[in-house]
Amino acid sequence: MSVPEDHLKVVEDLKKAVGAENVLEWSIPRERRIFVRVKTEKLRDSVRHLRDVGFKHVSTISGVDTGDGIDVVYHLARGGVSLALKVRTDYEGKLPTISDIIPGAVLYEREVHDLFGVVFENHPDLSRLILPDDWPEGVYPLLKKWKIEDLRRRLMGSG
Amino acid sequence: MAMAGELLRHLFKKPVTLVYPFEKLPPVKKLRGRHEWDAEKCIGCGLCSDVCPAFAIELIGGRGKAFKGLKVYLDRCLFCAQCEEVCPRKAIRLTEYYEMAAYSRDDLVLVFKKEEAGE
Amino acid sequence: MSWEPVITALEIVLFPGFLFIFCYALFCEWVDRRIFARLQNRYGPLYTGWKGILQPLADFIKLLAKEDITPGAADKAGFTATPILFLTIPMTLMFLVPVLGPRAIAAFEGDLIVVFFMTTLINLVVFIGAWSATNRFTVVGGMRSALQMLSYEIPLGLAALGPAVLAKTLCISDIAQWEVEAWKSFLAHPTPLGVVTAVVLAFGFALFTLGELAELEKIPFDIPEAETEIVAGWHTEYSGKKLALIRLGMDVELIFGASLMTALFLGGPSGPWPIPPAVWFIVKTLLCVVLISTLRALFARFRIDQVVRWMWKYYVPLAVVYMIAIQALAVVI
Amino acid sequence: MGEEFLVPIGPQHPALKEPENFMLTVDGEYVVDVRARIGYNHRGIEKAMEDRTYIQNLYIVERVCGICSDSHMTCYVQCVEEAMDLEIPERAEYIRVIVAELERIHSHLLWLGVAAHEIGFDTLFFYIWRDREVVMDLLELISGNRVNYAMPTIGGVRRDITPEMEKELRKGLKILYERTEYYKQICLNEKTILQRAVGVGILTPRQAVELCAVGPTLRASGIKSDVRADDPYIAYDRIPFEVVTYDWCDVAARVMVRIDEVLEAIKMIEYCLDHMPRGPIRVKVPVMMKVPEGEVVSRVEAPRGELIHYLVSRGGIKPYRYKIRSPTLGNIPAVCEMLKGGYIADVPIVLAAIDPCFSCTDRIVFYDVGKDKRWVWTHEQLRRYGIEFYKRNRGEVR
Repeated sequence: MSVPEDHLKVVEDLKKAVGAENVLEWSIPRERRIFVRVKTEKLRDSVRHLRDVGFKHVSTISGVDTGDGIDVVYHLARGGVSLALKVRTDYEGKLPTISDIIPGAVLYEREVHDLFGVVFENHPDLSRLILPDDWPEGVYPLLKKWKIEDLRRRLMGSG
Repeated sequence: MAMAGELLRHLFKKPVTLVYPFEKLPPVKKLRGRHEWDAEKCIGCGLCSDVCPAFAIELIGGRGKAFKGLKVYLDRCLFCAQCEEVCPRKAIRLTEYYEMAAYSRDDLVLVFKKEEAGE
Repeated sequence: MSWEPVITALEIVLFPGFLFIFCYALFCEWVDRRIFARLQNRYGPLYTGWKGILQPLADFIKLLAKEDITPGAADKAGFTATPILFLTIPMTLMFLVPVLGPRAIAAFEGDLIVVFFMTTLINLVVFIGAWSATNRFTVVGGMRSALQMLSYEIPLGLAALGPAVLAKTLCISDIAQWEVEAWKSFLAHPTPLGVVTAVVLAFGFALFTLGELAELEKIPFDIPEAETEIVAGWHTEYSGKKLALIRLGMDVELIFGASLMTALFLGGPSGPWPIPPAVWFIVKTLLCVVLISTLRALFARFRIDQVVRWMWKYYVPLAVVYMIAIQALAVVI
Repeated sequence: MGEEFLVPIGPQHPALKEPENFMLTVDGEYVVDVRARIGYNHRGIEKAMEDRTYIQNLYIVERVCGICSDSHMTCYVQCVEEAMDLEIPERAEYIRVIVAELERIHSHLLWLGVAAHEIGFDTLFFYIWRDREVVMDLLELISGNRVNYAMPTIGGVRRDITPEMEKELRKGLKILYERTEYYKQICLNEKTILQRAVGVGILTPRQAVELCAVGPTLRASGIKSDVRADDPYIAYDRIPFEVVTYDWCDVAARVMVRIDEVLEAIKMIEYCLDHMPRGPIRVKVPVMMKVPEGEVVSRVEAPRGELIHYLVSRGGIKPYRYKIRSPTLGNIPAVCEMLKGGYIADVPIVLAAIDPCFSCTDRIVFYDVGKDKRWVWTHEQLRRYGIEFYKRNRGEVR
């Protein structure tokens, strides 16, 4: 399948904007889908650049526990084109917030914080969004190390 | 006041609500309701239990030779009919029976036992 | 020995006194719910008694049996007094409107003023009850109730004063009586002036009905207890026996509103002879109840600021115009 | 008064049909600030999905939401099919469109009724819900269930539309079209409705884009954005339809967008029925299928807006990570903005105007996986827990 020109251009432009060495890997599996991985330091620059070229809409932010760290995936959209911008962080690691660049990202960052323990620096309010208020500190349910049985034991006590 | 005409027209019409336990709509064909099981056809392969997303089907005894029957937990069942779909012999089937309310969860367990030959 | 006191006592306790008011209020709630439901193409109460006629009574008894919770932070005195006053005030007022015959049990010159005074008092009671419950929703509801009262009370009073001016009396029973006389003479000798009077009074009736809707907190004026906005408004915190009293109070207020409409504009319980006045009373008030429930099926709820603005912009001037017309008529007659 | 006065809307509140909390700071009748707190309905679906096979997940993902269940399922099967590189028959694609559009009609009519209820117009609410039964019956007829249709499956759809069903469908759609037109007239002419809707809950196009609003909320701010048109999936690239937009930016616009979308959806279904190709409705896939390594992003236009699913597969019969983002979450920042500066009385209708579906929004906590254990709390246990809870927290809980 041939890759549409403008999709390639998005990647090329991003490379120009943040430096080719900072774009670690990219792929365009099909029309309207772009996956890019950038270096963590260049996250804000990349997002700002992408917003300026039209990726104004944050569809969501996902976390993925890869086994040796957390991939945080920013799903940005320009019309029908969905771009997944990936960065890598450590467990309980820190990332800069993008909620000042795209205000709509506020809740998604809180969600990732809740479920993966990624701290977003300079975020206006990182309080609990999804988990209950009496949820134990340091338990991030979507990490692979927390099996459902462990969570249950932890939360419900021995009974 | 835009709806005045419509309202007054309905004042003397029969309400659309059904007086439920006394009046019932017939269930549609192929509604997904309570399970039915055919002991003759079942070979005890356990596929239904494997695909069940809610773990609502339990094999009594075990697979194959040890298989004695099925236990269906209606309280957990999602009524997706995936069990009916995968069953190679069409032994398990969802009927159109939908009134399954019960006072206790224990009343919501269907037990299908294979009868021993000769008994 | 005179039987007079015994009969009066019976009238107060049985008919048309407390027992009758109680039964009739519940009956009217049933009628209201039925009509409202039928307009919406559904059944309404169905199972308790004949076509659900006992449903309001069953609800009342059920509420009496429920747990009665007083919030820890509430002001006990105000919180407890509110439901009692809320029920007793309209119940007392019922003795001022004629039911059984041309004169009410406690009719006296100037009872119309007392009625105004007491209905305003109901709103005050609501406000106190809302405030003493200290719940956020009740406080908002209480404030809305007070605000709403400020906008409808004056035109409602003006609308009610219309027939009083024409009848030259402030006694509700006498007004009803005057109306009957006026109708009789009009039917005997129709005059253009009579037609004009009838038209003006019909307009007054419309104004009064609108005011009653606001007074009774029915849609589109159910703002103080707007369910989807502030839960149950001023009576959010009430439960059990207190809620039962409040609900009964609302029903009594409904029949009181309906009987006031009857007495002031429809000639009270009088009617052609073979049918006794009590029956006429029931027929006329039921018509008013049906009118109210039809109206409340027709609208969406207003917002409080819209109500205040709208009332002062249109309703008050209309009431003033109506009053001027009445004065002119009074001079001519 | 000047003092901060907090009014909680939720977790239990008559205006919210599902438990969420919006903490309003009010000044008199005005709303000054809003803080949202969700999660009361968190069920752990994303975690549970990592523990189940692809076929089992089909039905788990459907239970994310009761109203847009088909959207979630479509999005999921698309995801898996793309990861497996599976082509599905064309007839199946058309049937998926029909079910999706029927669901849109049902969801929008449901919403319209709820909106009428929020502004205290119960009569309209009852009438709309009565007519919504028509579309519910059609869905039941096609799929065998009123709510969770379970129509799409990996490789196609599970049930075919027979000629008899087609006849019923056309009949039902005709009724629906007439009724929807009637309600459109009511909404445009009834003064009390207009008073509550026009100029209420303003969201400017600029704010809408910045706050990443989705679906009808975005389109009511005049922005032409619809996944069906921008990123066509199933058969949407072959079906002509218009993207409805209004530029009034208020609640009234959101009402009109949804009503027009219902009319549009009816036309689309009729087009599908006219142009439905013949042929098989599904391709067989193995029950314990393996999905090759990779990652897929799948987007669907649910009735409430853009729905996005993200699948990470590392081979095997279970997904490695499955992420769901439902449209309501995307609209919450926008709704908080809309509420500020409005009246308390407008809170319910503005909240309702994004058509919130919170059970979609929350997805994760304790699902019972153990095959052997059944968690049943008897009434007695529950009561005891309640009493103990209040004993422990006395003073804090009022």
